Amino acid sequence: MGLVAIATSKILSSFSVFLFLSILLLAVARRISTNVLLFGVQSAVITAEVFATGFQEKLAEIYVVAAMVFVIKVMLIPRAFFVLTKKLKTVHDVKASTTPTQSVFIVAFLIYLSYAAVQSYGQEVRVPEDGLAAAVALILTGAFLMVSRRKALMQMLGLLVMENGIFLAALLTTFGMPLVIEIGIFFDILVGLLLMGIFTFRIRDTFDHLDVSKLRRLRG
Amino acid sequence: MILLSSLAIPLLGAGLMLGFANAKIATRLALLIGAAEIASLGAIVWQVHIRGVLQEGRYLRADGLSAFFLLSIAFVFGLVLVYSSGYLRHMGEGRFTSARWFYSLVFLFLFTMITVCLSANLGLMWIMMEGTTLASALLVGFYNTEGAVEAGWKYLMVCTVGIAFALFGTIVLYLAAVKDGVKSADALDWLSLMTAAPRMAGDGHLLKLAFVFVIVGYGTKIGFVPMHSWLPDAHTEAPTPISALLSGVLLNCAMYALMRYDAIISHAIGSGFPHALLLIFGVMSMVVAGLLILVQRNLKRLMAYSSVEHMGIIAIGLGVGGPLGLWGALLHTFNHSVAKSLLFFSAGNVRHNLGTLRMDGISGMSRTLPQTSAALVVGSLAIVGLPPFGLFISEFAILSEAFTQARYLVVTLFLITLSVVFGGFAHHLFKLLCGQPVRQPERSRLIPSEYTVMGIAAFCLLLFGARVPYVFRVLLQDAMAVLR
Amino acid sequence: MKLVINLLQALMLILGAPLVRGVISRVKARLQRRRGASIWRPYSDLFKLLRKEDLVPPTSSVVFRIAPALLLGATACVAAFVPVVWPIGLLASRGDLFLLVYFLAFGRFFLSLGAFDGGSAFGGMGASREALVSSLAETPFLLALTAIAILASHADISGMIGWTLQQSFFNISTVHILAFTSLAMVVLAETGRMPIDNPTTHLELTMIHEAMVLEYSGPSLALIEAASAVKLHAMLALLIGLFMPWGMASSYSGGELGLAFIFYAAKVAGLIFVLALIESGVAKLRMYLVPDFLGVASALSALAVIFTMLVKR
Amino acid sequence: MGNSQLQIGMANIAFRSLLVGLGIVVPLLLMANRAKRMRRIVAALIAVCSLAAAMAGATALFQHTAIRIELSVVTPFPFVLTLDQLSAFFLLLIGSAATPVAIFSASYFELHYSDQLRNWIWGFVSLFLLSMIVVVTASTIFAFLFAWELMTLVSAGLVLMEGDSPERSHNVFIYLLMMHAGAAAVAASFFLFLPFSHTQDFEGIRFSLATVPLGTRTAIFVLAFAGFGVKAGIIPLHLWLPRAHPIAPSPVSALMSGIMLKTAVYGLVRFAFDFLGGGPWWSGYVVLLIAAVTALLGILYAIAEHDLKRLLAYSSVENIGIIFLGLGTSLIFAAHHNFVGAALALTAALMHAFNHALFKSLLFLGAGAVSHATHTLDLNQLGGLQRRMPATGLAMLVGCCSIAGLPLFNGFISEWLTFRSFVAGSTVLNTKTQVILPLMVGILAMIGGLAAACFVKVFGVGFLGRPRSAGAEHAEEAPFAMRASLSLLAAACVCVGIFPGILLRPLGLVIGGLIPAAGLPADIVSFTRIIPWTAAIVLGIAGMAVLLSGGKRIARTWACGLPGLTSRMQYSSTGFSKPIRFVFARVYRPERKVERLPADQPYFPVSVSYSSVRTTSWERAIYRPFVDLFISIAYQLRRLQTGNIQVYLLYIFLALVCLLTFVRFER
Repeated sequence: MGLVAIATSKILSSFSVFLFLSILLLAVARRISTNVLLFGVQSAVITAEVFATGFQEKLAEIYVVAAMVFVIKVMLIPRAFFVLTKKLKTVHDVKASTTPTQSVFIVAFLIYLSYAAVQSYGQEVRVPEDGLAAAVALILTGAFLMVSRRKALMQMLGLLVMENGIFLAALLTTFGMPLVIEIGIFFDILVGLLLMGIFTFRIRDTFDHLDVSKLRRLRG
Repeated sequence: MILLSSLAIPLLGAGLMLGFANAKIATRLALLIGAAEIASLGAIVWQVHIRGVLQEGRYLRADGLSAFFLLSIAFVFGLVLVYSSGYLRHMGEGRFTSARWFYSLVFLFLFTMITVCLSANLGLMWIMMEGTTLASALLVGFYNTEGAVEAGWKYLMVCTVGIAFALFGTIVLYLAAVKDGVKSADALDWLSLMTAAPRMAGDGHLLKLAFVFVIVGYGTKIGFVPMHSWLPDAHTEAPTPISALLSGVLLNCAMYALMRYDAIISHAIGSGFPHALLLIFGVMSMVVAGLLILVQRNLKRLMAYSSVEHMGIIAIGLGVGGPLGLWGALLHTFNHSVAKSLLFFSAGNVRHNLGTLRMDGISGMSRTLPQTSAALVVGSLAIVGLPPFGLFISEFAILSEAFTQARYLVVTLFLITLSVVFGGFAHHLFKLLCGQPVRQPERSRLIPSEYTVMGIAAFCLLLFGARVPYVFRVLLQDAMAVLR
Repeated sequence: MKLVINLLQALMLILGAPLVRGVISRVKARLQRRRGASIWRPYSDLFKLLRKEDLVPPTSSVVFRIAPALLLGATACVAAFVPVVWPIGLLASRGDLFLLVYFLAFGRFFLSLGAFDGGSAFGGMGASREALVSSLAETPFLLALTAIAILASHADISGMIGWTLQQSFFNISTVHILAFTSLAMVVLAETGRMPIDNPTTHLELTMIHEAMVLEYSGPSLALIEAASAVKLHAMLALLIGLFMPWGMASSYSGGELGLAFIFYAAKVAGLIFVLALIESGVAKLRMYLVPDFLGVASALSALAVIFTMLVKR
Repeated sequence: MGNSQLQIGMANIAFRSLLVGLGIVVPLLLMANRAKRMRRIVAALIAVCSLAAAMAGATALFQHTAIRIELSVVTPFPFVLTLDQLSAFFLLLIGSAATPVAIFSASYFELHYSDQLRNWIWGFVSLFLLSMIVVVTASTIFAFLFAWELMTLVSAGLVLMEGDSPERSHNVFIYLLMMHAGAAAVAASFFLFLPFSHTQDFEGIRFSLATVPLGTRTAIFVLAFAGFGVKAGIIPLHLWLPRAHPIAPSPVSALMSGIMLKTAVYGLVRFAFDFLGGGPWWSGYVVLLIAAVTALLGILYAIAEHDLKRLLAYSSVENIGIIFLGLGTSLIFAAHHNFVGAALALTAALMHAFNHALFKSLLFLGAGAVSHATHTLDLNQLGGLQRRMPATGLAMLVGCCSIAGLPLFNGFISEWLTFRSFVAGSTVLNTKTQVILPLMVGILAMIGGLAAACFVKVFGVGFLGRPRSAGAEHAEEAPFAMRASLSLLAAACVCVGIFPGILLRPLGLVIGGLIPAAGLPADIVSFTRIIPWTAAIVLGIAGMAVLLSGGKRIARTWACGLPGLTSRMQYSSTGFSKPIRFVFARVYRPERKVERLPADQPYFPVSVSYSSVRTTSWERAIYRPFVDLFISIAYQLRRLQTGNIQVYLLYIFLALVCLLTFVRFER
């Protein structure tokens, strides 16, 4: 079984690199479908990381979590997105309010920021710093996506990326919360996405566009 | 058992309602279920008062604090239910917009909020808090108009993002607890956290981190400035009973969650840091909202901002702490929800009868809608904190505590804002009530259901202005005892 | 005994008043190279008026009737405050400067009301001008008296006079000079003499006091005339008492009292002469120059008050 | 001793019963709405309660043991009423002014308002009285503030009873807003004691004084002065007064001007003398200065008015100024430890408060009677009322004499006391005081002169001469109840004016309680004894003269030989005040407009219209900029609420980042 062990250690040492990569790609990606794909990949990396942790720490319930992550975030959600885009018959552009170059630089800065942020906390919670940094970077990038992409769908995606980050942070620092809670959280995410889907339809029907920055009737 | 029943009733009710297409029957049924729910909540409060703490499994617990909030939920919910029985009298059978959908979503909403108050586990509390957003988002977008959809989307997104931070804060707290040797199974249980708090003093800045995330997260739900942006939109576009529920119950639930966290952190590292944050957010919310009240044009929006302002007042009460401050803050949550419901109800009547909420389009209401105007006046006098109404008492308590602790900056801003808010309300009210009426209402007098709820609310405000009833005094004592 | 003397000097002040008027007009006449009427003329005027019947405007009310009587009463009350030959007036030992000034105001108040009750244009005009003059004259009047009162550390008239009596004529202070000047100016304004008001005119553009009494006739007019005469006399007596009281009797002996009376007569004569000089020498001020005149008086009196501080050191 | 016990008992019973009596009015009205008899009962009840208040005050005034009523069992915060001597004095004031007002209202309201409205008004009036009584007797912070706010609310409600035209509601709005701000200041000045007293009871506050640092004391004094100053209407905080008082129903204006303003005086005395024992050394001078400005400008504004009630409102400003002159002087004396002088000045202030309560209620009620008879309050429309409503006219004459400060009327006594305290200032061993106080004599003298002129105008133009309008032409005497209450008040004015002792002696007791080791100087007391003598002289001679002047004959007024003297030829109110307005043009900065028609031939005009409006406005000078500032800030904030959800999210993230950096660097 040495092979698995080696794989595990490799994953644990290198998954953050993949995550940073996915983030940078998210920054430049112009098509919604690309973004969704990248999100799927990202989730896959996280799934692998979860498995690895579970294997290393010999925690049975983490496998369950990993399975859920895989099913929901790698398979279900991306597919749901594709269906949604098809049904909404919307143009595929994400309507970024920053040029790809700016986005890349911003995201790079965010990554640096997250390193700076976790430096102090890293040693005292005894986890690999770049892992934690990756988690924080995910959160920040998610926020960045929500603020800078004007398509409703992209905001949902940004939220999901953020959630990935939070989940990852939880996993790294505490090897996951109690199972019941995790399940509840996942449930919430699913329902939330469902509702957002409904609202995207309503927005499309009432305004026949999906540009959230144009929803400015209520102000002051 | 009784806890479970109080959760089961609304849940089953929500399911059951969908089966009844006929609006009349649905309304009757809803009233029935509501009565049962209120009864069971009352039973819980009674039990808590007798036996102290009720525990149900690992995840449900009711103590003095939850009892107090359950009582106010039950009260406001009862008012809302009766009011909406009249409010929905002419609502068509749309795809989602129909009496049965309305009621089933309302019960779902109620279920999540009650669970928030009953959950012993912070994780569960978070889940249910997110649940409240999800359950009420559809209600906010209920009318499916442009404004409703926009408001619903903003509500959903903003709150979900905020709540996500609260989750992160919860995780950090969990981490700190686990680090300091709390069993990971109990590391989210509020009681064990409270007992373990003194041990966690070592991880001061982890806890601070946790609290920052939590206050931003739940603060979004509470409507602290600058996270309040969703609040006016949602309150304005939602159906009136829902607006009342949002600002009368939901905000209080979020405040309740924040209180729980605040208690833990204060036990661990002393109340200096969390209370400072509470004061900052409280004063900010109060001042900003108070000023914004001056320049509102929409009646419900005005009231929404006043909700923000009052959440600020409550936060200040918690922030100054002390026996009187806490007492005032808790009492204020109740007073505010009653007064605000009264105001929203009258605003609902205004929209029904005059077909608009834009205040520049309304005048001479005191002639055309005498009863509604009376309700509006009473509610406004109460909400700006004048005697002989309840909010005067709670604000008096908070102020005197703040002065006793010589927090002069806070009280200065507090008093100035009170005057500004008073000016705003008086200005708008005079424009609404005085002068010559522009358009005739469809019905100048109230229907019995509205009459009853408004009467009850007004009477309750008056009563609390003169004297806090025995039940409440006891409950307040229990609640404060829990937080100490 | 004491009471009798006090009563006597009060009566003397009141009954001698028309004589003073007569003398003034006589002296003025002489200064203007006229022979002038007899000095007893005012008495006969009064009796004539008293014998006539009272003409009352149809619009007037009871106020029109009682106003002159109250005016006379108040003025007589003032007269009772002012000592003549004996430093302690009938009420002077307790009645203080404020009461004195305010009784004058009392009379003026009712006279103005009476003027209004005539229902013509003149009464109101006179009342309005009188209101301006008097409200501006109050300040210097009271301030000047206050200055003396502060020096004497007595607020009652006889106390003030008693204090001045103890001073010798030669170490009289700047305060006295300032106060006297302003008080003299005030007296001119109060009693409606030149240059504030012309007691002899009947040209409505210029008159103040005469405009107010225009509607009055017969006994009412007599009362008013008598009152103004008493007022003038009392004012002169007040000036004398406050600023040149030397020679007043210090015991009840008849000789001393007689001497004091002669002194008093001399002083009054002097003042009358000065007054007559002014009246025939000075032209009447335009209405809106009166505030400046009284402003000067106020400034002087204020200075007097301020200087008391230095004097008391 | 037993006697005093008995008296305490009586006062106690009277006090409690009047509280109950006023309390049950509203329930009564709710029980029997629309029933005429019930309203009669209510009116009687209110009158009796006011009388009881006067009684209770009068008896408690002589007792050194205070009466306590504890209601804390009901309320969430301690709610205690204490009837010590100061409170007793003001209770007496309220009672003696409110009784006639109640009698007057009994007929006024019946004649002027619809059934439903009447019930509201009676209810509000009772609550108004109750709240004012509680204000002057409260002895805990909670009780005071509760009643204080209630007083404002109820009075505003009463003003709105008259109608809700836009400008009226705007005036009420200004009233409410300023009152609220003032109440906030008052509340703050109370609460500032808390860190040191740790109790909300006045007793505790009193005892904690020693521990209060100087800075806090100063803050407390300034806040209290501002807060109560708003209620009292000192310039420049007077903005609401000439707006709110004239538009209320006349009896309510009487209550507001006569009594409500005095609660502010009470509050300031309570703070300055009872709690703080005389504020910082400069406080007296500040109060004196502001009071002088207030009185002078107040009377100047009053003289320029020709609407009777607005004029009376401005003259209230003036009288408040006179009261505060006394207070300021007393503070100055206290600061120099000259307690006799302080007692004298405080006596003057309190006495003037009482007198003003009497004659201002009298004048406002008279104005009510006039408007009832003539349906106008514009002096230029009145005239000749003395013949048509002799009783009312006589009462008004007494009121005018009193407020003008003529001897033999009560107004003079208090002004005289003020004068005397100024003169006494020369005995203080302090250069500032020796100069400033005596000079104040001049200021007050001018104020007195102007006041006399102002009220000559009121009575002369309003009641004498020929009627200037049909309304005045056909005026009829007021109904009995009105006349009765008017003559009651007039009698009180004359009585106090001729026998000041009846008020001075009890006042001495009150002052003794506030300023230790001080009685009134001897010559003051002796002085008051000669007033009756002077009265005898004046009236005796006047009476003789009237008897002496024999028969009269009615003859047409001389019109320079022209026929037909019309009422339009009389001097109008505007004309009367013209010279004074001319002299004080700097104060008014009048904007004159003369229109001649037809314009082309100015020397043979058909009609000439003249108008002159005051352009100086405190509102524009002070309040507008202040309000505009708030509004503009609000609009700036409004712009932050862009409506773009991405910006909203950004706000959240920014808030988070700020806090995180804060935590990062705070460790």
